[in-house]
Amino acid sequence: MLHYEFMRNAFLASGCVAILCGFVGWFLVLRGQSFAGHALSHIGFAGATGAALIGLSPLSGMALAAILAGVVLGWEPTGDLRKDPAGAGHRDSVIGLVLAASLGLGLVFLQWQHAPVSSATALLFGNILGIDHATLGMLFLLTGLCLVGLGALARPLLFASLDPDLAAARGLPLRTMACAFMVLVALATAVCSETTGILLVFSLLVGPAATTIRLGLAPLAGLLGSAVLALALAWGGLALSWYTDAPVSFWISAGAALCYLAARGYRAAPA
Amino acid sequence: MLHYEFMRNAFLASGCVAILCGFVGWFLVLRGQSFAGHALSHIGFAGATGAALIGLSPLSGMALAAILAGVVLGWEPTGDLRKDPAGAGHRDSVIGLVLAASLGLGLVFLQWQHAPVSSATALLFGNILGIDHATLGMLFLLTGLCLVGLGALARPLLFASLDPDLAAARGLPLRTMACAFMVLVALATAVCSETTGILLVFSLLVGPAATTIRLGLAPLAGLLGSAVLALALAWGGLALSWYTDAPVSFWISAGAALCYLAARGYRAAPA
Amino acid sequence: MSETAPPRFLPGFSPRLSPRLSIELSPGSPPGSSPGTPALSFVDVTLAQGARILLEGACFSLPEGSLTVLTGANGHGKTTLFRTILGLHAPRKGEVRIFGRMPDTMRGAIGYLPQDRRLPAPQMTGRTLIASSWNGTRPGLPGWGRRIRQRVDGALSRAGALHLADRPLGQLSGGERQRVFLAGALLQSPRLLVLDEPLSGVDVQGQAEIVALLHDLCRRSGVTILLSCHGLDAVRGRADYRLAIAGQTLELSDAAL
Amino acid sequence: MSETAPPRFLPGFSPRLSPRLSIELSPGSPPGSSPGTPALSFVDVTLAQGARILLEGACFSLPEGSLTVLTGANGHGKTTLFRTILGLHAPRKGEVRIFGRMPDTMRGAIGYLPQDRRLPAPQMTGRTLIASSWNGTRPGLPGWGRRIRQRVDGALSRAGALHLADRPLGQLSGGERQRVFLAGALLQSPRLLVLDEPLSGVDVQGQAEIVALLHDLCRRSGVTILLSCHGLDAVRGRADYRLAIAGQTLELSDAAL
Amino acid sequence: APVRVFCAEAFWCDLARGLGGDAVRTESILVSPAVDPHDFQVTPVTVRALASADIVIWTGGHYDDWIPPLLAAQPDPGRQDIAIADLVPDTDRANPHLADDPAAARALIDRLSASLTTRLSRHPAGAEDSVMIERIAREKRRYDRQFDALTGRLDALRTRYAGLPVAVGEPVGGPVFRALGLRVVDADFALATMRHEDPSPRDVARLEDALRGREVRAFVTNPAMRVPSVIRLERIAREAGIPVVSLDEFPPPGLSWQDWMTDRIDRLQRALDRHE
Ligand SMILES: Nc1ncnc2c1ncn2[C@@H]1O[C@H](COP(=O)(O)OP(=O)(O)OP(=O)(O)O)[C@@H](O)[C@H]1O
Ligand SMILES: Nc1ncnc2c1ncn2[C@@H]1O[C@H](COP(=O)(O)OP(=O)(O)OP(=O)(O)O)[C@@H](O)[C@H]1O
Ligand SMILES: [Mg+2]
Ligand SMILES: [Mg+2]
Ligand SMILES: [Zn+2]
Repeated sequence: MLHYEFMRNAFLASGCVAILCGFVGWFLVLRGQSFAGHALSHIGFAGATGAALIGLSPLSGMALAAILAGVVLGWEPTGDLRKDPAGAGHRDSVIGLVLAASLGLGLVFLQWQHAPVSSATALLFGNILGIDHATLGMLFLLTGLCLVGLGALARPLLFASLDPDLAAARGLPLRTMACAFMVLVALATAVCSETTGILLVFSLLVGPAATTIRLGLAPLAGLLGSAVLALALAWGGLALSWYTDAPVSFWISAGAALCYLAARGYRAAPA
Repeated sequence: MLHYEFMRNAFLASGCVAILCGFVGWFLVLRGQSFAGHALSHIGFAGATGAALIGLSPLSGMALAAILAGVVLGWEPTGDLRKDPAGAGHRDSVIGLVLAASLGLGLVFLQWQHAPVSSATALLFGNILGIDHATLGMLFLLTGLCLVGLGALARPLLFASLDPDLAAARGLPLRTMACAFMVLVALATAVCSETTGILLVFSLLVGPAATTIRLGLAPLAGLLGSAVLALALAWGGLALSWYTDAPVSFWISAGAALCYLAARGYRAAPA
Repeated sequence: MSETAPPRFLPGFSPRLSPRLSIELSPGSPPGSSPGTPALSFVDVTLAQGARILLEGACFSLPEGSLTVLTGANGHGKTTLFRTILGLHAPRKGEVRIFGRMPDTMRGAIGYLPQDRRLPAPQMTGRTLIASSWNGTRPGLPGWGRRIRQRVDGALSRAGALHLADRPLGQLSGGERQRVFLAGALLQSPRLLVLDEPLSGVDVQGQAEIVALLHDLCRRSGVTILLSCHGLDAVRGRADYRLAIAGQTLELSDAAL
Repeated sequence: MSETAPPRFLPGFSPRLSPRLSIELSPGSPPGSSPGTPALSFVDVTLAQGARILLEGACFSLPEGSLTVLTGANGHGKTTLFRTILGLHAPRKGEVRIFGRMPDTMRGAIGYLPQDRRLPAPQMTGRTLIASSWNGTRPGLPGWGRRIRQRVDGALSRAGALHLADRPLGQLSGGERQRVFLAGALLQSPRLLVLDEPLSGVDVQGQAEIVALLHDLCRRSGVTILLSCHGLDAVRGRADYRLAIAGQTLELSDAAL
Repeated sequence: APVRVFCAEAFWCDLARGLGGDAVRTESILVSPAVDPHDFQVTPVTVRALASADIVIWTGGHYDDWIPPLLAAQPDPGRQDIAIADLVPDTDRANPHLADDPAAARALIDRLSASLTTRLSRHPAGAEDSVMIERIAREKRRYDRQFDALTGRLDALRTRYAGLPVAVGEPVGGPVFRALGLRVVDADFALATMRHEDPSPRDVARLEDALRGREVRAFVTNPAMRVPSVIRLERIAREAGIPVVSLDEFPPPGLSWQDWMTDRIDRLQRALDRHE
């Protein structure tokens, strides 16, 4: 299996993506922002088509659009329930609107472009078996950057996520934190889904994290567990795909759902 | 513009869809379940491809898958925080996992297909300009059914959404309510997106509802306002699309986002 | 419904014995009470959370139209007991009866104030919240119209929350919100009121007002009231009985004791 | 930091005058106090919510190491005042000083217990919640290791919440949760403790314990404490001052009055 | 050992097999025109086959965008990568359908025969190899004759059909239309269908007018694209008495490219002639 370079590259790339997704996803699930994670990858589509229109590379367009959207998504809820009770439940619908608007925009870009890209679906399913050395190098670099960013953000982000009211009282700027995190997620999804597809990234973001959080692990254990589980899922999925010839993303998404189910059953049993 | 039958049909169909989406969406946004709404339309994709595989019509496959997913999505949060604190924040990630798993499944189905599948993917994008009389009739019928269902569900659903703990104490089965509502949303999205496309349905579900809820309207005013706004958006979008040649769904999604922004600005101004 | 019923309070009611030692009270006729069934009775009820037993073999019954205070230290099971009355928590053993019937069938007749509740829509007004609970378990369209408005306004003004009713719930202070919620518990003229710490967060004068209101409801409308609170100062002179949870046992005594 | 500072309480401190009539107290030297700056001072502060004025031209200052109770009816602005101290609510007029400095710069030195707080992750344990706030505003990885664990355990056992610390927050009863939160407020040895209704929902014995703990903190570690509560019974004999909000004015008086 | 040829679409390999016979061993991914090549999912088996191929053929021009990354992931200096779109530089960039372009097929045969010949003669060529080389030359000539015949027929038809308006539901058949000089009246509508997008309403209206007013001579559809708006227009076309021609994306399994092309042109011709 590892005899082929494309498989070696796929293992490296998916491992890299898995570790990043495991860490980022833990915070994403903790904060209840899976929808934002999903939306950001759609939003990247508008960016990619828009970039093609003005002659930029799709990756940079994707990253730009995602960062912009990250700021918007992080911005909306003030975080202070008392100042803005109406804004409280609106995170969810704002994501929906940004998602809809950017999909709409992507459609117009596509129409103006007169290029026969059906990138909407191409992006969705990605191409993890088609990763070359250059892409791999860039993936390592960008993943490293994202991990460093997350490392710097981790402590205040954890505080803001577990106890937002106290964090605000201690002077932590909740909105800035939310935006910074969303931008990080946006970058991570843009980078990862360009190489491995949205479906795979999304499964790795949500599945392992939801599993460890459902198990009730403490933050550090949860973070590590989530990264390890993501890695196991990614590599397991690749190996299974090799032997069964079903798409990698199928195995990974199925595995993610099964892990969560198992954790749920385990938790429900003693209670 | 109304000289053409397809435009007349488009106006009728989109009006019908808009009113249903306006009502259903109000509850969806109130309950913070936009993600579920978005996910259900993706999930329909798995159903449609699966149905094609076993020789069913895509619409019935879509509806079946969506109903199944609706039950799953309604099931997970017990609704009783005290019994299951771990389940509280998990609605979001469960939706993510169901979404990922069903996309993965759809992918395999797609791969196994040896029959035309474009009809399945076409469902995702809809075809509001290709509606004939028979489709229109079925749309009216199914919309009517959904509206009747919503009418029966409305009062307990409102109670369960605004005050879940008290509703549970009064004996309202929260889980059953959640499942019933999700199934309703699933049916509505399946029916509507078959005719008008996911993007359009999603914009009409979230945009008008988020606007009226942000404006702080009371339930009845909000429900009516949301339906009226949805109708205005749908028809306005169609008309604009006629004169500008940009896709209908672009105008509707852009309009939805603008409405929300306007409501936000209006609300922020006096405070 | 019971608003026009005659008051059923009997002043000479004697303190109950500690349930574990007590003569079993047959649920239809507590000694000294009117021949009606007790509003609430526990027969040999054991409550537990996970592996931990909170209450063992508890027996008591409350006559209709009485005002009872439930006391007990933090974590000793007051809220769990309330949730058991409402059928939200299954007792490990024993039976709970409300007006002689299963709790499930009587939920419509109970007004409940939970200790904490989620507010998924803090942008809605108190009036909206309360109105949404009107007949909230029956299928159909949300109610509107003058009749419901009158009932809602009536409950709000009784609870002293009328001036707060049109502001978003998220903007109210803790004590203000408590009053709005109390109005919600009063809305459908319940025969049994189950209030979990209704006085917490309420100012001193408000506490007195609320206790006076509850006392009035008992005496004039024959509503049976069970409320929990810390310390008896606020209810002194107004409550008929005191139910005390201590070390897995439940003790019913005259409140004056 | 201030744990080793000498106690600054001066027993003979005389009651303050009503602020509107008072001689303006220069923020650096309240009469009769030690020459240090006051822990907290309001200079001509006007607080409002929307169009409504809650407090007008309030002036007072609290000496370091004192224990003050803030009282006032529901909705009169206690929580708003606390939020102003923490810089979460901007005063319409006037200035707030904490140890002579702007509130923004002193936030790290304040321990705060909000009246209600959201719990986005009720499945996490109290220990996790509290540990996450350790140096929570500084960038970096979440802290772990023995030192932090010791500090967290210390705060938990002081607040009497050690036995609750390893259970999911969502499973705790109201009073149990309040104790865990109190431990969180004590964690980083604050010089100023601002507690919004710390006693609400806590049982009678617990209230006494908490007040005793706070009193001890004042006397032994020189921490300045401002807490709000309804009724003075629980704090009688332990508080130095009473700040009463009534009708848009703030009155500082000796607690014994 | 035979040269391993890998094709993204099966019909290219049909051509290669016809040319190379036993000298090539082919493997292809998309066999049925019913699968939408625009959104195809790659699996390891596919890539394994591709990784061990000597020659890789794909349509290119964004028709099968999933191929180039796979090639990049498994670099192999000995492998020859052939994107058909690059062989026929004057293709319509917006329309990637090249299956029915005789020029494309001819260019492929040219390129393939050259590289097969060099490959076979590279090692110390045995008798067997020279037989094969000869066979390749023979087959190439046969192909060239067929291409000539086809182009000749198209040129002949061109004089009759040039400038005639046709409408298409999805952009299939572009090269044939160009060869015949047919005028496609609704290029934007067709592209929108291909991308699964909403067409613009006025495009639909114009197309509907054209069909109802019998301004076009035929309505061409793709059986893999049965979307409601196309189905509706197809009905309108039928009602108006306009012939509807269903043209596949590429040849179904079992049908040779040449036969498929002939059938295509036959049916198109029948349709266009019906209204004379
Ligand atoms: N879901 C649960 N799982 C396990 N233990 C629980 C759960 N819910 C509550 N408990 C525990 O059961 C005990 C009783 O809780 P309960 O809320 O009934 O106490 P309470 O008397 O109402 O306390 P308070 O005065 O603080 O409101 C507490 O120790 C609490 O931690
Ligand atoms: N965001 C807001 N917009 C408008 N009014 C508000 C807002 N937040 C609070 N208020 C109002 O300001 C007043 C003061 O509220 P605050 O919470 O400070 O009172 P409190 O003294 O703490 O009351 P309690 O004893 O009930 O806690 C209340 O009447 C409240 O309704
Ligand atoms: Mg309790
Ligand atoms: Mg307050
Ligand atoms: Zn999506």
